[in-house]
Formats: sequence, structure tokens, C-alpha cells
Amino acid sequence: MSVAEQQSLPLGFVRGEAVVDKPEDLYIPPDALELILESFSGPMDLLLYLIKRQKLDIVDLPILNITRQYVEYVEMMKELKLELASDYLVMAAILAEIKSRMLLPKPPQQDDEDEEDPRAALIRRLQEYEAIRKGAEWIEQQPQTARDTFIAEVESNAQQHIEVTPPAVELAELALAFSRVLQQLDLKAHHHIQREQLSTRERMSQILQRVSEQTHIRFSALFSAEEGRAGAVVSFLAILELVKEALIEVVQVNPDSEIHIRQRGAEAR
Amino acid sequence: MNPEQLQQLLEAALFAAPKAMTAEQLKQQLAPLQQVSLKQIQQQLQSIQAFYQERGVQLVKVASGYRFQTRPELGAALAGMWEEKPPRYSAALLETLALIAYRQPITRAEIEEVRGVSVSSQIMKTLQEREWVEVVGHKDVPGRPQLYATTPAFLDYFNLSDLAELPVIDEPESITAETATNEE
Amino acid sequence: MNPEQLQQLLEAALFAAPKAMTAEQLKQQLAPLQQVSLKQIQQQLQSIQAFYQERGVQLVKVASGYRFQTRPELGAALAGMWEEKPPRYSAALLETLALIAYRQPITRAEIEEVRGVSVSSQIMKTLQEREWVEVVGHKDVPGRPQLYATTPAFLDYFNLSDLAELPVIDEPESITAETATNEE
Repeated sequence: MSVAEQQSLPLGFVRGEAVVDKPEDLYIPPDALELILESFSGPMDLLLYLIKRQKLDIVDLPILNITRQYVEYVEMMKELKLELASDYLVMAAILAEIKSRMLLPKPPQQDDEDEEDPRAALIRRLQEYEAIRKGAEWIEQQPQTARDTFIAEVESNAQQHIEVTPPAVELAELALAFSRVLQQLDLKAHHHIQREQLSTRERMSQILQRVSEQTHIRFSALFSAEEGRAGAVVSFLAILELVKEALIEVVQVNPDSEIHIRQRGAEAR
Repeated sequence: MNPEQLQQLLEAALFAAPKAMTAEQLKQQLAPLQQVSLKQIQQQLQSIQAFYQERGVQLVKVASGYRFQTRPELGAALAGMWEEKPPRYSAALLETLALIAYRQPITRAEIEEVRGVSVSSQIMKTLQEREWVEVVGHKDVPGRPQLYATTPAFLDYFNLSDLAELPVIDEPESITAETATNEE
Repeated sequence: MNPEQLQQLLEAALFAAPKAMTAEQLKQQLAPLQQVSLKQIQQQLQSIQAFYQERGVQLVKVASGYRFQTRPELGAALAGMWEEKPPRYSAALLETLALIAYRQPITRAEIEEVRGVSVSSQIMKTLQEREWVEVVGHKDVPGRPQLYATTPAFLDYFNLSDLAELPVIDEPESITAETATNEE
């Protein structure tokens, strides 16, 4: 597909680019070895290169030649103390093993099917490796983000319109939170919650709210006929509680005049 | 470089650029434009502007150069793309809210005393912004601290007609005995 | 909402979106599209794709949705706008990535078996940091080694919408007598 492939077989990738400058024969100047080896991604890559270079039929692999060449590479690597050497040594061992098995006379076999050509396994591996290398080349040539394509970035005034949805809370969660608080408390006394008390405390909030808005409220305005007796009791308890907690003051100018309540310390502000 | 290619390149550059670009910057940063006159670039920018007049995005000239932006009237419709699922409230916030609901009117110091930790200003701000909690007065003690209470909006949110409908929390027996005589 | 308005809104959304968007996501996140059928949205997306065919930017479909991006052939000309050079990946990294893409899920030992070389931790780290590769499970063999697979981010980066777009590479005949002698 690529231009490099059409011209000749690439030696390998260097920084993603196919390198066409490959050694003409086995002799590689020692100072160039490191560079050349860097262009192989591993022993499979090198082996594949050697096979292709010699236009060999892999099925009729002249293991001896390949092994000899291979071992020479490995020797050079050892001299240069290249850390890559171990993986290459494994490959050299595989090649040597294949070679030795080919040279040895076959033991008489009962069943021929059991005896696999020692080269077959290597060939399969080479084929699989070559396929993957093709896949890698194909992926590399795909248009890449930030190299070939850039994602469009467009300003928008949408951010000004974002409405933040506040989290939802269930009543049960709230009750649970309160029971947690109670558990944390040093449980000594009067933390019991009753419906009646709650109504009183709500009324306290309402009265406080009103006195903060109006400063003076007629005492009678704090009671409403619709609420009946129970409502009046709640209001009265709330007023007493607020007085006790010193949150409001009850004032009466003279004994006959209307009673007023006002915020405690309101005049101080 | 023919006008079509020039327009293509300018358009791509303006879409890819993270910020507005002037005609000069475009000429400077795009190698193939070295030989193109500033005037030609400006002409093409105008063509692009005209081309996008009725599209979803438009090429506008702002102080620092040209940039693409979405049509202003689409802002509200697009906002949904940035709206995130609301996070959950913290346990600290829920406990503070619960204390205000069950013990109102209550000062911040009283909340802190019960919870044993300080109440962050952020929590009080969130509760007030949500309009669940408001200041209903000041306690007449030194410093005149604010007294917090829940609002009608709080009741509405939790579908309560009044605070007495808040679930009754079972108290440990030790204190139930003590207050039992006060019960209905 | 008429087709023109729909197209305008979709176009603006895709340009402004911080990431690729599927038709479903667009429908879900853009309030005015609630009443519009998915089919209508898809039709308009195709119209937009056709409209931008020859422009500097194109609407492409990658694994995680539709996105606007610059034409691939303009990459080199646009490169000057950024100080950083685009990253280049080594043959070893690309082979490892290809193996994971083609043979997923795959263990590290299996990768090493094919490549004939130990996989450097750095390569696996880079692949995972780029979010191209992730651990999807453990193989049920002694040691329970991790199984690697590619992510949608991998497909997005290489402009693919689906793993099925990877070309078939299994060519058992490729290293036989005929092809080997035909090479060069």
C-alpha cells in the first residue's frame, strides 16, 4: 500500500516511518548496529527481514544460513552490551534447536502424524507476526488525531444559559440525617421530638419572621380564629418559649392598651 | 494555491484554533500561506463569513481576531450539553438541614454544638440559596447570632403541610422515660 | 421545528460539544429535540455530512459518535499552529497495539509470544495512559493474568467507528514460496 512497500521491503519503522536503507549484506559496521537494531522491533522482525531479504521460501527454510546470520547478529549485540540481546538469544536458540532436529536422523515412528516438521511452528509464528505487523502499519497510516485531523473547537454562549439542577433530597434522608445527629449526641435529656413541640417550634419561626419584618406586632394578630383552640395554644406556647429564650419582648404601654410583641433588642440596632 | 484550497485551509485553521486568530497570525502560522497576500486571505475570510451566515455556527470578528462561534440565539438550546447530573448533598449538609428543621429557630453555634463540628459557610449559603432555610431573627445573646428556620418552600419541596408532619425520630429509651409525662 | 432549524441546532451542537456525540445523546441533551424523532436527527446528520464534504472541516462518525474535525490532508499545513509536534509511536508500541486490537482480549504473555520479545512496561503504561487499552478481566489460567482490550478512545483517535473497520490481516499464504519470491 505505502510507497515504501512498493519500492522495496521496509527494514522496519523508525519513529513510525519505514526505513528503506537496509544493510546490503550481512556485514554491518559495528557502530551502525545499534541504529539498525533499533529499527527492528524484535527478533521476529529481524528474522522476517532476513528471510524476505534472501527471497527465501519459508517452507523450505535453510535454517543453517539463517541461524548462522542470526547468531552473528547476536554476537555483535553481546559485544555492544545491548540490552535487547536476551530476546534475540531466545530466537537464536529456537533456530539452533530446529536445525539440530533437522540434522538428526528421525527416530522410527509408529505414527507419522505425531511428528511435526520442526519448522512448521516457527513458520506459523512468523506468519502471525507478519500479519500483526501489517495491522500495525495499517493503524499507523490511519488519520491520527492531532497529527492529521484536529477536532473543531467552537465558542458558544451556551454556558451563560446553564441551569444547575440542585440535588434531590428525600424526606427519609432528612429524617435519617437527624437520627444520625441524635446518635452522635451525648444523650442526656430533652431531645425528644414530639409533634406538638414541632408545631410550637414552627410557630416560633413564623412569629420571629413576622417580628423581624414588622418590628411591632399586636399580640392579638398572632392568633387566628380559623386555627381554633389548638392553634391558639400553639401560638401562645410559641410566644412563651420565645420570651423564655429571650428572642422577643412583650410590651404594654399601660394596663389597658394593646399588648405588642417585638424583636428583642430591636431598638439596639 | 487556488481560492478554494485557500478557503479550505483558512476554515480548517479557524475551526482547529483554540482561540481567535487575526489574518496576520493565520498567514504567519500556516506555512502554505507564506506566498499568499494578506488581502487574499482577508477576502477569503469574508467569503467564509458569508458562507456561514445562516448556519449553526458563524465566523465573527472579535478584538483578538476571527473565531467561529455558535449562533447567539441557540445558546439556551445548547446549554443542556453542559448540564451535569446534580451531585448528592453531603451528610454534613443534610444533618445541618435536619437540625434546622427539627430544632428551629436555631443559631449556627447551636448547630455546631450538637454536631460537634463547625458548620461551613458554604452549607449555610447552599441552604439559603435553595430557599429552604432563612434567617428569622437574631438571638439576644452577645454577638446577636442569626436564628435559622425552614421556609414554606422547604415544606413544599418535601410535600409537607406543616412541620409537625416531619417523621418522628425514635429517641433512645433513656430520655423517653424522662419526657414521657409531657406527651399527649 | 423545521428541518433548517433542526440542522442549525445539530450543527451548532456538534461544533460546540467538547467531545463526539451520538444521535441519541444529541436528542437527549438538547431540550428542543425531545419531540424530534431519532430518524429525523440521523437524516439531518447525513445532510450535514454531505454539506461539509468539500469544506475545510468534515463531520465524521467515530466510535463514540459524530464530531467535526479538519480534513486529514490538511494536517501537515495546520501543524504550524501548535508548538508541540504530534506524538510519534514506535514500531514496538504499534505492534503491541495492533495485537491487542486484533486479538483482544489478550494477555501480556500472549503478546510476547507473537512478538518474540518481552513487552516493556513503558509501552503498556503509555497505551493505558492514552486510554487506548484497558484491562477487561483476568484469564482463567494459573496466575490469572490480566486480559487487555482496546477502548472506544483508541478507535476515536485513529478515526475508526468500529473494530470491524480493521482490515483482515490473516494471510496464511503470505510467507509461502510464491509470495516470498515475488517480493521486492
